[in-house]
Amino acid sequence: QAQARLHSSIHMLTSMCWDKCVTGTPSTRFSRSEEGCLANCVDRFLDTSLFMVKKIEEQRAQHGQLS
Amino acid sequence: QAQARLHSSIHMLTSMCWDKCVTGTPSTRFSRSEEGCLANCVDRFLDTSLFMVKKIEEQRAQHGQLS
Amino acid sequence: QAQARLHSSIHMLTSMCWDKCVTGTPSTRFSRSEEGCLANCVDRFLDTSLFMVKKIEEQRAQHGQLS
Amino acid sequence: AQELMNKTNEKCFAKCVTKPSTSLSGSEETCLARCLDRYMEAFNIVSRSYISRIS
Amino acid sequence: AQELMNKTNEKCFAKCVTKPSTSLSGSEETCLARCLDRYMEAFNIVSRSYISRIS
Amino acid sequence: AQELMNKTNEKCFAKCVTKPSTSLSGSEETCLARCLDRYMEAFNIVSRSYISRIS
Repeated sequence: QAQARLHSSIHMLTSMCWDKCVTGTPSTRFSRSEEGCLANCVDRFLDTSLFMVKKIEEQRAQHGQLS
Repeated sequence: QAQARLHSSIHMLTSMCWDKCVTGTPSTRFSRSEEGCLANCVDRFLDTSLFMVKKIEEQRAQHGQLS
Repeated sequence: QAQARLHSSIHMLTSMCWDKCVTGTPSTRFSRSEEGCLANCVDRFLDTSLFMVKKIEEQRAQHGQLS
Repeated sequence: AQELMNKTNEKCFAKCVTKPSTSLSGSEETCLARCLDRYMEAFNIVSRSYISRIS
Repeated sequence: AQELMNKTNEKCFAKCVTKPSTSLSGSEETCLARCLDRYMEAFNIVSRSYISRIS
Repeated sequence: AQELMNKTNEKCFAKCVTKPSTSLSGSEETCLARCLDRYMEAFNIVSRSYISRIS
């Protein structure tokens, strides 16, 4: 079941990063900018998730102080 | 279960109305036009559903008369 | 269950072919190019699936020869 | 039939109601009525093609 | 709450991180922080409208 | 593997067959063959990044 969740995450990320990074007609190899974008896409998406959690916890802490 | 359906509808509507109404880079507050669009989006979507049902019933009634 | 899979495929194909072929504001009838696009969309999608399978089998056969 | 209605509402709202305001305008309703007919027609074209291909 | 976070991450990453590079830039983080607040606000507006309409 | 093929077909049909006509043209087939290779490559890049990050 953890295996199924892992596969489903990889499919979702491949689909999302493909749409974001591969904008031209497919060629015999990725352009340098497509390759860089793909290589960084997963890490920045995971950074985004962590950043969002941190922001929400900051807001909760602030609200806690005010009450 | 009704609770789950309610939540799923709200998530679907938020996602759809976000894509339709929030077109620029996020700012510290919604622009007046974004806010108006969001406020009306759910009601017009529900109006659309009712309008479609009415049209289908009209067509059925017409076909009934012709046969 | 086969019935459910058939329906789900038809809904997926209708949605995909609609987005690809019907680009303007809906009129009282499809334009000639919209109609041609819709009529061919399902067959070319199924051709695409077959073409992809053939390519993958060719690549497997080549890798088999090399090893 | 429920899934067809859901898809039709979603596609036609996307196409016809681009800036939701305080009520549906006449031109939005005209667009929605035509869109409903065209989506049903597209569904029929796709169904026929798919069934004749896989038979 | 999990689904709301997943949707927020997906929408805000799509809007704010258009060319993923070797780290999140300051302007990407500013965009993400604002996007988080706006998506939550949109969720609240939509929830209120929907619940008042179906009640 | 089935889900990977479904996604590849969907993405490559979207990219390579923009105006479906009475048969796949030579240039559409070239595009599809390259797209298949690139999507598999993207899948491998994403899998490596994701697995190394969560390990």
